[in-house]
Amino acid sequence: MLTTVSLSLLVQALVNGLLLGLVYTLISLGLSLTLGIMGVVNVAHSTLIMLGSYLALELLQRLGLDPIISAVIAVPVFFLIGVLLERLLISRVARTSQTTGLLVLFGVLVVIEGAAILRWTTDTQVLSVSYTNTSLTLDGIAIAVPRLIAAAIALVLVLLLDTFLRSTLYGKAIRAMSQNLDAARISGIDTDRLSLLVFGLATATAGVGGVTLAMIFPFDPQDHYRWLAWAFLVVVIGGLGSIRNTLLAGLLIGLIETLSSVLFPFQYVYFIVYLLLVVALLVRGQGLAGSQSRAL
Amino acid sequence: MMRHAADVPAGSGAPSPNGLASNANAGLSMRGVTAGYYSHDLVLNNVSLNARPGKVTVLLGPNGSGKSTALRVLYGLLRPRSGQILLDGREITTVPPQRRLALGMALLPQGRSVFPELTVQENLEIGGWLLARDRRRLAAALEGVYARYPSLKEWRQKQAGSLSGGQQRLVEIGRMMVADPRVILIDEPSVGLAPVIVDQVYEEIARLKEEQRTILLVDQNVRAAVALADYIYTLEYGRNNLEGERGAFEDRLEALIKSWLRF
Amino acid sequence: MKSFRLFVTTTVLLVLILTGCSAAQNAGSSTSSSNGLPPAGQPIVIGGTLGLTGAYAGPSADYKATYDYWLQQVNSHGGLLGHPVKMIIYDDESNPATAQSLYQRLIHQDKVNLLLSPYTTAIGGAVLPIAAANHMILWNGGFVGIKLFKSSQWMIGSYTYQEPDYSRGVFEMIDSLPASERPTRVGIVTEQNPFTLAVRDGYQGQGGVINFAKQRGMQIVLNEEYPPTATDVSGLIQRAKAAKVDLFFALSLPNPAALIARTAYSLGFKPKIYCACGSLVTSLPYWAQLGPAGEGIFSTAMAVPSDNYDGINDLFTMLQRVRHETVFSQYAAVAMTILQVMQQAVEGARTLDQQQLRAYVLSHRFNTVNGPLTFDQYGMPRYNAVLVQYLNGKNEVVWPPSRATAKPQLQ
Amino acid sequence: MSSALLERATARTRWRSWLYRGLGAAAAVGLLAVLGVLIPLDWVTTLSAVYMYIVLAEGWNILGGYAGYLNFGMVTFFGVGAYTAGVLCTQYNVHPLLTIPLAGIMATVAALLVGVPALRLRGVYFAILTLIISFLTQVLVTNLDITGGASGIYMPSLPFDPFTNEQIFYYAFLGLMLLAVLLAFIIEHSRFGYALVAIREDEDPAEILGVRTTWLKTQALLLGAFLAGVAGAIYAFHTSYIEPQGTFSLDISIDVVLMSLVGGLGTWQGPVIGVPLMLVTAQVLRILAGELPFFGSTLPPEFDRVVFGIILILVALLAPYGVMGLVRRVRGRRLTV
Amino acid sequence: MEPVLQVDSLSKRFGSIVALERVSFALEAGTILGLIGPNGSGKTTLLNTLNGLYRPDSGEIRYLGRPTRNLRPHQLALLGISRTFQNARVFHTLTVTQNMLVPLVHARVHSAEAQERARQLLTFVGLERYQALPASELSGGQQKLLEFARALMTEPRLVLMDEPFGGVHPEIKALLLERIREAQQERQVSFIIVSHEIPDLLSLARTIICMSYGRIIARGSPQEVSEHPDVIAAYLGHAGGQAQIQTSPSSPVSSSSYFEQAGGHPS
Repeated sequence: MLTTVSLSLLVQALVNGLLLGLVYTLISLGLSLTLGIMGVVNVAHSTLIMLGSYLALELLQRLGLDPIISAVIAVPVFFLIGVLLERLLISRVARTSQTTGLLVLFGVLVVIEGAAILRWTTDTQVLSVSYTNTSLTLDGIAIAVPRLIAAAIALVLVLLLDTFLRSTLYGKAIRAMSQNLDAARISGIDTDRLSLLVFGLATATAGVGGVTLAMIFPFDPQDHYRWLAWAFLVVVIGGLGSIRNTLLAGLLIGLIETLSSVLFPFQYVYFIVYLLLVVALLVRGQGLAGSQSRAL
Repeated sequence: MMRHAADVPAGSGAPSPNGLASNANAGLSMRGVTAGYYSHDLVLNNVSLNARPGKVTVLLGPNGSGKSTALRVLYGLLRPRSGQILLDGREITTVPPQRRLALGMALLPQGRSVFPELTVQENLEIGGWLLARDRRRLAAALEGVYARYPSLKEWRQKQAGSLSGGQQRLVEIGRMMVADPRVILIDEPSVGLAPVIVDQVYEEIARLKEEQRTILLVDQNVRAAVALADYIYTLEYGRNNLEGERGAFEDRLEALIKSWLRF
Repeated sequence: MKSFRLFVTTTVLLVLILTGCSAAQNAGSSTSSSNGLPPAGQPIVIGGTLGLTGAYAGPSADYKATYDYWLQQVNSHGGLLGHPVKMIIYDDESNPATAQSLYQRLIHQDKVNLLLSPYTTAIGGAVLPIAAANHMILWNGGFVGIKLFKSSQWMIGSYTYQEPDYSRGVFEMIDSLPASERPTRVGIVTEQNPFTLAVRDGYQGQGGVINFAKQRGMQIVLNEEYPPTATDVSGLIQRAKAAKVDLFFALSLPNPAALIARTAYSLGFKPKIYCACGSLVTSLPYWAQLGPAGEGIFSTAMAVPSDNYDGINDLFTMLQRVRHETVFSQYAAVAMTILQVMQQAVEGARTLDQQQLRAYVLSHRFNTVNGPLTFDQYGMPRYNAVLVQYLNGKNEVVWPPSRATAKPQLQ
Repeated sequence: MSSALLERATARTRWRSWLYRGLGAAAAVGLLAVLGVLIPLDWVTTLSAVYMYIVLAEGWNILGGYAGYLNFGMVTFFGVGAYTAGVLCTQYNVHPLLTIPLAGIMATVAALLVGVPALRLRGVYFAILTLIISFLTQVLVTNLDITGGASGIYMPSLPFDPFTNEQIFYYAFLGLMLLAVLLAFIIEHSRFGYALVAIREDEDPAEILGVRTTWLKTQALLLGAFLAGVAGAIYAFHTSYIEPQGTFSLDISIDVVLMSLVGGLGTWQGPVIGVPLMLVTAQVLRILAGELPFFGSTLPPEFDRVVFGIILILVALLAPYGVMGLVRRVRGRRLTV
Repeated sequence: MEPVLQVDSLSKRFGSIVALERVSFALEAGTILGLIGPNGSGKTTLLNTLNGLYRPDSGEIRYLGRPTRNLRPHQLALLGISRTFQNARVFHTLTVTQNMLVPLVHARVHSAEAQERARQLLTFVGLERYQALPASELSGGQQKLLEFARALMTEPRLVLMDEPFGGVHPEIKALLLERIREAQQERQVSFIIVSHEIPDLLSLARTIICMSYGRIIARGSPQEVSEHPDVIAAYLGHAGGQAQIQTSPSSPVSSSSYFEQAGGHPS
C-alpha cells in the first residue's frame, strides 16, 4: 500500500505537517483549557471557532479589516462571549452531572449553528486578502503564506498562554484550582471568578482560531464538526492541563496526517487518524478520567 | 472543671462558667449549629463551641462524632441548616470559604492538600493570593515564611507532589502562614503521617500557640492535642458532650479514652 | 386507575387529531377531473423539498430563489392553464429519510399535482421510488444519475448531461489542440460521493474521466479519493505535483473544491489544465472570493448568459438582485429549466395526467434558459454542455467553438 | 385494619392496577395497529420513523439510561445492521426476511468488538470513544468494495403499491417497537435492570456486591446493538438506498441520545415520550417553516434548529431528568402530601 | 475447624504510605472478629484488600483454603464474601427491595424466591414496611440496616462490615447488634467488623484485633485488647517527641495581622 516517495516530497510533507500541526494546536487550546481545568466537555467549542471565522468575514467585508487585526479584535469579543456563556449556563450545571453539562453545551452548539445559518446562510465562504493566495518557495518547497501566518499566531498564543499559566499568579491559581479545588478555595481563591476567566480565555482562543482558520480553509456554518473531532484528538493525545503538551500533540497529529497522506492512499488517512484516536483514548482515557476526578 | 453538656441550658450560646461569658463575642464561635450532608442525616445536632482568642481550643470525640464536620461548617465549606458562626461577634455564617482568609482565618485541612504539580514556591504564592495586588508585600510575606521554615527554601523549585508526606505537610503549613492568619482551624494534623513527623507538626502548633494565635484543633491524637489545649470540648453523636479547661481533662484522659472504648 | 384514565384521554385525543387530519385531507381532495386539473379557480399545486439546511444548503438556496422567481412570474401572467399556482417546498435537512417522509406528505397530504425533485443524487435517489410508486413524474432539476434515469419511467431531467459526460467537454477541447500541446499525464482526485465517483468511472463502460483518458492513450498517474470531511488536502496536491500531473481533475462538491483549488495554488501546483469537474462550482458565489487561486480553472456548464437563451438574462438579473451573485448559477439554470419544461408541457398537453405529460415531453422540443431541449426515451435531455474557464473573474465559454466567448488558456 | 387484611387489600388493588395496565397496553397497541390503515400515508411514514427511533432509543437506553454509560455512537450498530442487510441481500442473494435477524447478529458482533475495549472507560471518555468509533466505521464502509463504497447499495423494493408498501414497513417498525418497549419494560423490572441502575449510581459497591459489572455493561450494549441492527436492516429496505454519509450520520446518534434525554433517562417510558415529542415537533416546525410570519418575512427553515437548541438547553437546566423526571416529581409530591 | 479466612503476612503500600504491614490472622467459621484502631490505621484498607478491591503487595489471603489473590471483587462476592461500607452505599433511585435484589443478578434463583428472600431479610432487619420506597428516603441508620440485609442476600459465609454503628441512632444500633448476632449464630455467618467502639463488639466478638499504622498491635479478647497499654497509647497518640521541625528561633512574621490593615469584611 505504501507508495514510493521522493525526499523533497517528504520534506514538503514535513513542512506542511508542522504548519498544520500548529493550526490544530490553535483550535485545541480552548478545549484543553476547559477540559483540563474545569472538567467541562465543551462540545460547542467548534461553533465558537466557526463564529470566529464569520467575525473575520464581517470585519473584512464591512470595514476592510485584515484578518490579522481581526484576530486581535477577536480576543476581547470572544472573551466576553465566553464569560457570558459561563455565567448564564456553565456555572449553573457545573456542579451537577457531566451529562447535564454535555446536554446544555450541545444545545448551545445547535443554537449557534442555527443562528449562524439564519444570519449567513449555508453558503461556502472564502476569505481573500492580499496574502491568502501567496506562497514562498524555498528550494522547491512551497510554504503558503496564510499558513505561515496562522502558525505564527498559534505560536504567539501558545507562548502567551503558557507564560500566563506558568508565570503569573493568576495562572498559578488556575492551575492550583485544577489540582485541588477545595484547597484553592481555602487559600482565598475565588474559584467561581477564575472559572469565568478560564472559560473566557478558552473562548477567546476559539475565536482567534476561527479567524485564523478562515485565512486558510473555506468555511460554512455547518462544517465545524471536523474541527471538533480534531481538537478532541489533540487534547486526548496531549493529555490535560498543559499547554506545551497540547502543542506537542498538535504537531504530532499534523505530521502524522500529512506524512500518511503522502505514504498511504489518501482515503485511508482518516481511517488511520481515527484509529489512532481510538487507541489514544483507550490508553489515556482512564488516566484522563483520573486526573479529572482529582481536579473536582 | 469539666461539665456535661446536659448541664448547660439547651440552645444557649454556651456561655461557660469560666468567665467566657464576659467576652463571649471574642474569638470564633459556633452557636446551635445543626448540619449534615444528605437530607436525612444530622452530623451535627445543635452544637455550640467557642474558640477563645489567643488560646488553643481542642475538639475531641470518637470517630463519626462530627468533629471534622464542625470544622467544615466553621470554615464555610458546609452551610449549616441552622445556627450561626460568629467571628469576634460578627456573623460570618454565609461568608464563602475563599473570603475567610481575608477575615484572618485559615484552615489546615485533613489529608493532602498541596497542589502537587506546582512547585513549593508556587504553592506558597497561592497562599499569598490575597496579596496578589501588592507584589512587594507578597515577596516579603514569602520571605517571612522562608525564614520561618528554611527547609521550604531548599525545596522551593521542587514539585510539591514529589515531596514526602511530612514535607508536604510543612508546605501546607507554610502556605497557610503566608497569610499570617489570626484564627487557625486545624483538622487531624497527624493522620497519615509517620510518628516522627507527627511530633514535628505538634511542635509547630505549639509555636503558633506561643504566637498568641487563636487555634481550634480537631484531633484524634488525644494526648498531643490535650497537651496543647487551653480548653477542650468533646462531641458524641453530633452533640456537645463534655467541655472544660485542660486541667480538668489532663488526668482523666485514659478514662476518657476508655469511655470511648467504653471501659 | 390513574393510568387507565390517562390512557383513555390520550386515545381520545389521538383519534380526534387524526380524524381531523384525514377530514381536512378529504376536503382538499374532494374533486378532480379526468385530466387531473383542479376545478376552476383552484390552484395547481407543485411540491418538492430542498436541503435548505444541512450539507446541501448552498446549492439549495439557488434553487429556492429560482422557484420563487418562476412562481411569481407565472402567477403574474395568469397562472397555469388559468389556474393559480401554489408551491410547497419543504426543508429536507439534506437527509434522505426526512425527504422520504416529506414526499409522502406532499403526495398524500398536500395532494400536489406536480412533483419537483430535491437537490442532489443522494436525496433524489431516495425519493424517486416514492414518486414512481405513486405514478408521479419527478420533475428533476436537482440531480443527475444515469442509472436512475435508465431504471425508471418516472423522471424528466433538466441537466443536459449526466455524470459520464461531465468531463467530456474537456477531452473534446483537448482533441482540438495541436498534438504537442496536449497534456498526457492525468491526475484525478475524487470526493467519496456517489455522483463524483460516477463522473470518474462512467456508466457501464461509457464515459467517465478514466475511460475518456484511456481512449486517448493518456496515462493516469494519480487516482485518489478523499472523504467529504477531509480537513487538509495538501498531501493530495503534493502527490499530484510530484507525479507531474498536467491534466488535473478535482471531482468535488463545493466546499472541498475551494480547498483543493486554494491548496493547489499555494503549493505552486500548476497543471496545464485544471478542471473542477464535480459540482458546477465555478458558478457559485464564493468562487470569486478565491481570487487568483480560482483563476484559470476549467469547469463544465450548461448555460451561460452569453448564450442569450430564452429568459437567461432575466434570471441572471434576478439572481444578482436577490442572491447578490456575480456569476450565473448553473443550479439556477437547471431549476429554471425544469420549471420551464414542466410549464410548457402542462400548457401544451393541457392536462395534469402524468402519463400524458411524459409522452408530451418525450415528443416535443422546449425552449429554456438551457437552450432548446429535446429528450431521449429515459427522460434525459440530449447532451448540451459547454466548457468554461474562469478568466479574470469571469466564466468564459471556451468550448464548443460555436458558443465560445474566449480561447482556452493553458498554463 | 389488621395487617393481613391490609395486605390482601393492597394485593387486590395491585392486581387490579396490573389489569388496567394490561388493558391499557392492549388498547394502545390495538389503536396503533388500526392507525396503520386509518391515517394519511405521510403520517404512516412519519409514525414509522417515530417507531424506528423509539427502537433505537430504547436500545440506547439499556446501557445509556439504566447504566449511565452514554453511547454517542449508536449509529454504528444501526449502520452495520443496514449494511448487513444490504450486502447479504444484493451480493449473496440471501432472502430479505432472513437478512433482518442476521443484521441484528452482525450489529451485536460489532458491539462486542466496540464494547470490550470501550467499556473500560467511564463517563465522558466512553461517550467520546463511541463517537469516534462511529466515524471510524463510516470511513471503513466508505472504503470497502463489498459495501459499494461511497456509491452505496440500491436495495430491492417490495412488489406492492405505495400504500401497501408503507403499511408493511409501518407494521414492521411497530412490531419491532413493541418488542423493544417490552424488552425495556422487562429489563426495568428485573434484577438485570436493578444491577444496571446500581452501576449507574455507584459502580464500585455494585461490583463488590457481586455484580459482574463489565459483563453486564457489555450485555446492555449488545442488546441495544441488536435492536439497532434490526432497525437498521428494516430501514435499509424501507429507504431502498443506503450510502455511508446518511446511514452512518452523526445526527442519528445524537438524536437518539437527545430524544431519550428529553423523555427521561433510565425509564422505559422515556423514549416512548421523548421520540414522538421531538420528531413531531421537528416535523411540525418543518411544515410550518415558510408559512409563519417572521419579522415581515416568513419563518426561515433553520428556525426549527434554533428552537430545538433552546428546548435542549431549557430541558437540561430545568428538567435534567426529562419529562419522566417531571412526572415523577409531580407524583412524588402527591405521594408525600 | 478449618478457618474461613486465613491471612498471612499481608502488606500494602500506597506510595510512601504503609497501609498494611505483615498483617496475619485467621478467622474461624461462624465467629466474629472485631477490628479497631485509630483513623488511618489501615482497617478499611484491610477490608478492601480482603474483598479484592486492592491487590496486596505481598502476603496471602486464603478463603476456605483457596487463595484469592487473582479474584475480582464480584467473584469473591459470588464465593460468599459480602460487604458493607463506612458510609452506607445504597442505590438511591432503586427501591429498598430492588436494592436487595442487586446482589442476586447472576444467581440462578427464581424471581419469586429472590423476592421472598428479600422480604424475609427486610423483615429480619425491620425494614419490611419500606420495601417499595426509594432507598434515598431511608434515614442514615435505616440505610445501614438495608446494607446489612443486602449483604446477607447471597447467603454469604463471610461478611465484612465497615463501621456499621458509626453515627447510628442507639435504637437502630441495638437492633443491628442483635441481628448480627443472630446471623452469626443461626446462619453460621462469619463477620469481620470494623468499629471504634469496643463495647459494641464486646457482646459479639470473641477476638478483637487492634491496628495502628498498618500493623496489628494487639489481639485477644475484648477485655484484653481494651486494657492493652499499646492500644490505649495508640488511641491517645503521643504527646510530642524530641524531633523538631527545622525552624528559625524567632518568628519574623509579626503577630499583628496584615488583614487588619488590608480590611476585608464579610458582606
